[in-house]
Amino acid sequence: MSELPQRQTDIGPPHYSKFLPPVIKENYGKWKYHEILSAGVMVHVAESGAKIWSVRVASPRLVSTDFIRDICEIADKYCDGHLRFTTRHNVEFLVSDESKVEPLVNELKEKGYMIGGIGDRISNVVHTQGWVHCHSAATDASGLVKALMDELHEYFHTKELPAKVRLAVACCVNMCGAVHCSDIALVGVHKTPPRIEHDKVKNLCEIPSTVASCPTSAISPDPAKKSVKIKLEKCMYCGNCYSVCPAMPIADPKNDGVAIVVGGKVSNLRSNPMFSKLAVPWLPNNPPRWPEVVDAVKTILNAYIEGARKHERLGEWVERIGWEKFFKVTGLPFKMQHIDDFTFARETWRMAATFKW
Amino acid sequence: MSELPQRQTDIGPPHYSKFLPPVIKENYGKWKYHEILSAGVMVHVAESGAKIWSVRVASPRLVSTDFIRDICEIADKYCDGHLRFTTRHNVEFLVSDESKVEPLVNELKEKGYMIGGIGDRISNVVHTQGWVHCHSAATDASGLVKALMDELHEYFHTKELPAKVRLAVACCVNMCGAVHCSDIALVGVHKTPPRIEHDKVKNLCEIPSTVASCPTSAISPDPAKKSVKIKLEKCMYCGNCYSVCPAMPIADPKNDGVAIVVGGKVSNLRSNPMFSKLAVPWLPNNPPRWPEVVDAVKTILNAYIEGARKHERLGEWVERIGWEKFFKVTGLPFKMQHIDDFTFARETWRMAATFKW
Amino acid sequence: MSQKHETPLLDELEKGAFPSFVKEIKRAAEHSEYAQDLLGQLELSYKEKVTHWKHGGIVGVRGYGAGVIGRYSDVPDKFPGVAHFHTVRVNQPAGFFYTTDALREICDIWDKYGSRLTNMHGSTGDIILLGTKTENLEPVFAELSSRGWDLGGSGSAVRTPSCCVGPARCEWSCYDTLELTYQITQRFQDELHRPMFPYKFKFKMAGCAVDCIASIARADMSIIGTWKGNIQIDQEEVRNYAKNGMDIQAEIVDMCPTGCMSWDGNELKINDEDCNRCMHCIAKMTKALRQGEEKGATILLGSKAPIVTGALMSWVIVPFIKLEPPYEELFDLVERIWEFWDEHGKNRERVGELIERMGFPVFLKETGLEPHPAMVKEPRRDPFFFWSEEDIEK
Amino acid sequence: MSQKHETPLLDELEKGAFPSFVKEIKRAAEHSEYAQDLLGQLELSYKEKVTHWKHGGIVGVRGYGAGVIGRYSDVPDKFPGVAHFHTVRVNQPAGFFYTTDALREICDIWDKYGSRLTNMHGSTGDIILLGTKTENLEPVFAELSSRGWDLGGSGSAVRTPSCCVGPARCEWSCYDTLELTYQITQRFQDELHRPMFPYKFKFKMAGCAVDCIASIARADMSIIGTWKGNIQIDQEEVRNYAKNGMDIQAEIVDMCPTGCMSWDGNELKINDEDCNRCMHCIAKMTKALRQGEEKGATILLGSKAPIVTGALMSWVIVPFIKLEPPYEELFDLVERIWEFWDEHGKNRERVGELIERMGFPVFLKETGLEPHPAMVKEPRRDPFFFWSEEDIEK
Ligand code: SRM
Ligand code: SRM
Ligand code: SRM
Ligand code: SRM
Ligand code: SF4
Ligand code: SF4
Ligand code: SF4
Ligand code: SF4
Ligand code: SF4
Ligand code: SF4
Ligand code: SF4
Ligand code: SF4
Repeated sequence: MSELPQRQTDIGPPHYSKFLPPVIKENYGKWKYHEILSAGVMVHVAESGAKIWSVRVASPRLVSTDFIRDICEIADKYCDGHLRFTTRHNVEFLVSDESKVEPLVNELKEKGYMIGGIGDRISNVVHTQGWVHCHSAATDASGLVKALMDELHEYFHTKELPAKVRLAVACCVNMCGAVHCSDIALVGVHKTPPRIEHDKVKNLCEIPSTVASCPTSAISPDPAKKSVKIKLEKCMYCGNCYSVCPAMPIADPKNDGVAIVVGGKVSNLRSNPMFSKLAVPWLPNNPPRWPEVVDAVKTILNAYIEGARKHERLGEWVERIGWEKFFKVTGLPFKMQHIDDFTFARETWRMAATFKW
Repeated sequence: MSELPQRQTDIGPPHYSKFLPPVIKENYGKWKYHEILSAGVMVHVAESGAKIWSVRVASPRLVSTDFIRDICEIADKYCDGHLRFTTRHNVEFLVSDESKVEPLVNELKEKGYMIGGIGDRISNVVHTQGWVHCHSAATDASGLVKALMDELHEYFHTKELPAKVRLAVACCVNMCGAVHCSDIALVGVHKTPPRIEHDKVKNLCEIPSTVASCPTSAISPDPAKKSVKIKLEKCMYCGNCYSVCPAMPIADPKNDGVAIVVGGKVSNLRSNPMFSKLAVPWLPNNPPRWPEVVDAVKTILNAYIEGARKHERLGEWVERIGWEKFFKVTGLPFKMQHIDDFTFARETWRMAATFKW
Repeated sequence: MSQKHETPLLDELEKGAFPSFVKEIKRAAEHSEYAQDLLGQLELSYKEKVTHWKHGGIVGVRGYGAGVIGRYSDVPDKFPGVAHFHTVRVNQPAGFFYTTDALREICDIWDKYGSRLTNMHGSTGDIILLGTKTENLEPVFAELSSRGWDLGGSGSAVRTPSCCVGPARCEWSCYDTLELTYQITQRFQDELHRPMFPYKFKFKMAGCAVDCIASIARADMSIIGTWKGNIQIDQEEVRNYAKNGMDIQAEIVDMCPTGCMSWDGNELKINDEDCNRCMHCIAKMTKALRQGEEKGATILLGSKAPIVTGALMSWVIVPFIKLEPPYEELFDLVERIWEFWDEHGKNRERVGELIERMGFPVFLKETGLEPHPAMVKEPRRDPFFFWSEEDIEK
Repeated sequence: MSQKHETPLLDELEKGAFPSFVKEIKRAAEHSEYAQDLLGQLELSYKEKVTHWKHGGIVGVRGYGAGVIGRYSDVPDKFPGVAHFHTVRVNQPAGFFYTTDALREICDIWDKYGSRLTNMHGSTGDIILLGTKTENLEPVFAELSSRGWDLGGSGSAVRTPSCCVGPARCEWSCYDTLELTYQITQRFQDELHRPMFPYKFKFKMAGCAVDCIASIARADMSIIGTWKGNIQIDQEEVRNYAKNGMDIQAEIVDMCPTGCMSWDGNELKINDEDCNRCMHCIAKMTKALRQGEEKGATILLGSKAPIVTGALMSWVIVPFIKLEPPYEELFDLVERIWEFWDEHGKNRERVGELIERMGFPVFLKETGLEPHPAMVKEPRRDPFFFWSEEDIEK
């Protein structure tokens, strides 16, 4: 490794201006409007009249360098070497020359890229590491995304929805991503308490921070064992203790599974940003295709398509019809677990005599 | 006291049927509709066609037996001895004979009773004991009500409002009554911590329950003194410790005062029941007429009258225009105290980028 | 009796249009030492801006722990008439209906033994006889009870149940609020008079969602009438409202919270499946609209004032119950709830606070109630929740 | 290289229309031992329904505490290629714009030292180079940094700031999200690379209230563009939308959350005083409506995922700020906030949680911000609140 170049520190990322296509540099901050030309193509028009076309394709996000080289090749051919990624991990080819748009689209189609994600559709699924890279995962993320999108891809490239539907997957309740504010999201959950490996606790864990990590104060020191103990009936299996203390593994293949939360959003359009709420507390981890989970998502999505008004996000639709109606039209069972017994209990219990039969 | 009659226990109240006018007995549960004939007169019509007129007059609620005898006399004359009180402490004369309604109204007017409170008006003020009878009072209740209603009485007997406006007064944060769900309400508040009378604590107070009474855990035992101590910066002057421990008086004539909370309701019509929210954190106790308080209430009421749509309760109006607008149209200053730093903090901070300038 | 104390500040409150409590105290003071000294002490409070009452000690009538609020002056030397000034809470008749005879009977007793001052009524609903001394408590009680009156609740007991006027004079009452109030009061006489709970427990009965007794805000158990079935529309009467100047689109249709109504200038339509029975349209068009035919009530639990962690409103625990005598299903439920509270409640912990602390699901499980979407405005947000043994694969 | 492990379960996920991550791993596996054994271990996880990764230890590059996520297999004997499998987080360029040259440069380095697998991008925004062994970390860093790339954040540090495409390709950006992201990143290089906070701190920059970077949900500081002044209407274009089939009443006017618009079939009117700048109308009629002219941003603080007491969204702490280089006002504020957090924050306590624990008013006072109604959706309910010495009469 003698031929290593001279390292530098604290230089930060390259300045973005190095990477902008000329038309963007020239019209930076001077865009006037845009038009969505198809599920995967839009054009932005500047005050100067200049235009830039963006052609969006889906990415599995977990990509090989081969994938990157492939798209680079295409971008060289049609975009003078310019492309970007979206905040939801799609690829956007940035075309400055109208005559190259159609050929680009054709080549992309030919090569099997999925063009879409623009407008009132399902775009890419924001997701996390899962069994591919995380110790904390109660489920896999990439696999769930693939299983889901294989069924829903038409909403990416063809069909339209009442509004954008943002999907997300997180493999544990740490919820790296935006599961807590997504239209429909999956989150890996445990159903059983952590197991304490007493012999390891003393080497691997700091007792006070382990005790402090528990949201329900279920953990207390066990001085005799130089370890900790758990009041089992207080544990709601969040796994936060395992995050700080590796000697408290919580993964449990038989009982780990997937919860579905729905109705979140982050945009401020019309309604304020909303948190997602629990629709299905638990479905089994059934890789590779998680059929129960995929079915439940489809049920929810179809009820939304059926019931929502144009421009109405999923959460807005549910707020309008009421959650009691949501359970009715989806047929999802309402369980003890749906009732908050934690932070938001007070705000979520029905303090009114009004509800729908 | 030898001539005392034989006491009885656990007999409960008399059965209400003993007190119902015949027309009510006959049409019990068979009313069809009602009409509001004037600010203080309404008629209920039964399926049978039978009718009962109710004539409502204001009461100070704190009344002498002379007052009761006076109204009894009137009820004997026009109502065959039947009358009732409302849940807001007004008196209702129950007339079965249409021809007696007008004479009754005339006599009431002559004698100076205030007829009204029906329909979209201000009805009586639900209130509490205050300096008349409670050790806990941070202000007086009856006096505040009188000062307020002397200014607002036209809305009781004449003027109409967009909807009912329910006023309430509580003399301390125990809030006997419905201050926490009223359109406009006054509540007596302290601004300084309790003083600990250490010598008395040991005789009068149970240390553990005193410690437990504090919502912010400001109180801890002081074993040396066999008393308690207060972490002053944690005390928010709620007075709950004084409720359980008389040796911790909190009344402070210079700093006790009145807070105004607004926008609550209990009916389910249109919107769900709503809690009142803080409009003015503190105004001075300025008996006998509390001019600052009365002015602030009038300011709020006038802004409501100006801004609300027909049938819109005060809280509904504010929700529609937004609280930032409420402070703008009323000119009331927005202070640190308005920002929740307690139970509902999370729910009340603005987690959105939308608000009005 | 001429007035014993000068009351310049209070005198100001005799002026003005609204009926004056000062005038009432003065009227009582014409015949009562209590009222004389109450005037004096109150004037002092007005001057000094502070209460002159001390914490009440334990006073009451024999065999009861409830019904009397003890009260002592902290300036008894100046105002001996109110050195003791205990309140007697008399259980009102359901619906606050009286005959003049009944009222005079109470006045007679109170003139004899008390201050001649009352609150008609207290916020909970009692007839408040305001101020007497300890030795008069037994006589007052003997006089009252021998004539069929009993005391109401106080302390850590059932508090005097109360209700809206209901079927007695209202077309919207979905059950008999007066009878249920009476029956609850009778059934729980022991719990009402002998405090044995962790804290107070209040019942309030409202005949419909208009809630004219504010039950949802201030009753541990709020029983609110409602219905199943379609709202009955008399189209002719709807048109009459329109003719008489009501803007049905703006005042009714646009204000319906569920948006389930429509009006074409001739016919009003309601999509009853989406109606949440808020009562707005019915209340505004009482001649034209009537509730659905299957009547009953929703039971809600837990409301209270803000001490300690903020006010609570009652929340739905039973979406629909038929309420007809002998009300055994309801009484059973009440007893299961009290058992739960007895077992887990801390001192001075209201049942709503307890459920919040223990968790609503735990409460449901222990009282044998089934979870139902009507119980929540929205499901939980965070994905942390408990499972039972039977949900786990071993 | 031919595939080392059988992967019947994963093979299933090569099928189907959506692009497959399994295919990607397999492509990488053609040249990479890491990817080979990743396939094997992942297949095992799919079979056993459990992760096979252990907690990461402390690994990284010299002088940095951040930028690398350590990761070890718990079955290293079976899958030695992923015995170590550390992630390198490379700070992306603002707005995620690249030239193909730049991307290839990164690929070249990663092919040489790592698994050939990446996430483009991580949820926070980094280029995630997925999996290498400890001894390769320094070489990777040397190669990257010598070519102008640096590592992103991890641990209790500033996390890699990120932003929406903003002025680069969007007509609604109210400030330069890319430049601000770049400047913040540069300004806080030390805080980004050397964890010294109680916990992580994230910045996300959105050009307007549409919030295409989900900043309000997942950034300790969310900076969201907005404006003052009237929405500019091109009535001709409004009519064009109508002509082209848009139901302006239903889709725009009726959906405006503040009800401040009206449309008579010819002219669209906005009562701007009541507009809360939600962006709905502008987003749906981009050719006809443009934002008001005075541009700036709202600063919000505190969002995070649900651990420990439920998710938070960021809330308003500065209603309006002009954002132009050199951004000193903003940087000052950030430093005041960090001081507050440093002083009071517990270990693993996000700034939002700290403010909730200490009280928003305390935070305002200590950071010198003035209370403003825009900070709350509604004022407090309970009447318990603090006063300062200067508010008290002695
Ligand atoms: C490219 C991207 C920004 C970027 O920096 O990468 C982007 C670009 C645009 N967004 Fe976005 N949004 C992008 C992520 C988001 C996000 C963030 C997210 O999903 O995590 C949101 C918030 C979602 C939420 O609320 O949960 C978002 C909510 C919107 C909305 C609001 C939709 C709504 O009704 O709530 C609009 C306006 C609209 O659709 O009318 C919008 C509109 C737009 C416009 C039209 C803005 C413009 O004038 O250029 C852009 C193209 C629209 C499209 O894709 O349909 N964009 N947009 C992101 C594309 C992600 C993707 O690959 O799909
Ligand atoms: C007499 C009384 C019941 C009783 O048992 O004593 C009563 C009687 C009626 N109420 Fe009430 N309400 C009575 C207290 C209440 C309360 C409780 C309270 O104020 O503490 C409420 C809830 C207030 C709240 O939401 O904060 C109440 C909210 C209503 C409403 C709902 C108003 C709204 O728009 O929210 C209606 C319907 C309406 O006005 O259209 C209503 C309607 C009625 C009707 C029309 C019902 C009927 O058909 O008889 C009665 C006469 C109307 C009137 O007074 O305007 N009543 N009404 C109470 C009179 C109190 C008083 O002296 O003023
Ligand atoms: C008399 C009455 C006020 C009135 O003028 O009407 C009243 C008066 C007192 N209430 Fe009350 N409460 C009265 C109705 C209420 C109500 C309203 C209701 O019942 O509908 C509430 C709010 C609802 C609730 O229960 O939460 C109420 C909430 C309180 C509280 C706070 C309880 C809580 O859990 O937050 C206290 C404090 C306590 O219990 O220590 C309290 C305590 C008191 C005490 C006993 C003072 C004390 O701390 O010992 C007061 C005695 C005053 C006196 O000397 O006369 N009072 N109290 C009401 C009872 C009259 C009656 O029996 O009809
Ligand atoms: C790689 C990434 C997921 C992904 O696949 O994209 C990720 C991966 C991890 N996150 Fe995350 N988080 C990632 C974005 C997020 C986000 C989203 C965001 O930043 O926009 C969140 C939610 C927002 C937030 O910050 O609250 C997030 C909330 C968490 C949490 C919960 C923190 C909390 O305060 O609630 C943890 C737990 C922790 O810090 O111990 C966590 C912890 C972790 C750890 C380090 C696991 C751990 O406990 O040590 C994960 C390492 C996985 C691995 O081995 O690769 N990660 N994490 C994301 C970072 C990529 C990048 O740098 O671009
Ligand atoms: S969501 Fe949990 S399991 Fe998934 S990457 Fe984040 S910390 Fe790891
Ligand atoms: S899993 Fe969560 S609730 Fe259970 S002991 Fe660990 S930290 Fe506590
Ligand atoms: S509100 Fe407070 S001061 Fe007034 S009567 Fe109730 S307990 Fe006493
Ligand atoms: S007044 Fe309230 S906050 Fe202050 S010490 Fe007493 S109980 Fe605690
Ligand atoms: S609550 Fe309903 S039933 Fe009772 S009086 Fe009011 S409107 Fe009538
Ligand atoms: S009762 Fe309420 S929800 Fe039902 S139709 Fe009438 S206004 Fe609408
Ligand atoms: S957040 Fe606003 S400025 Fe940024 S890309 Fe989205 S719409 Fe454009
Ligand atoms: S930006 Fe939103 S609030 Fe303002 S006019 Fe448009 S839709 Fe209405």
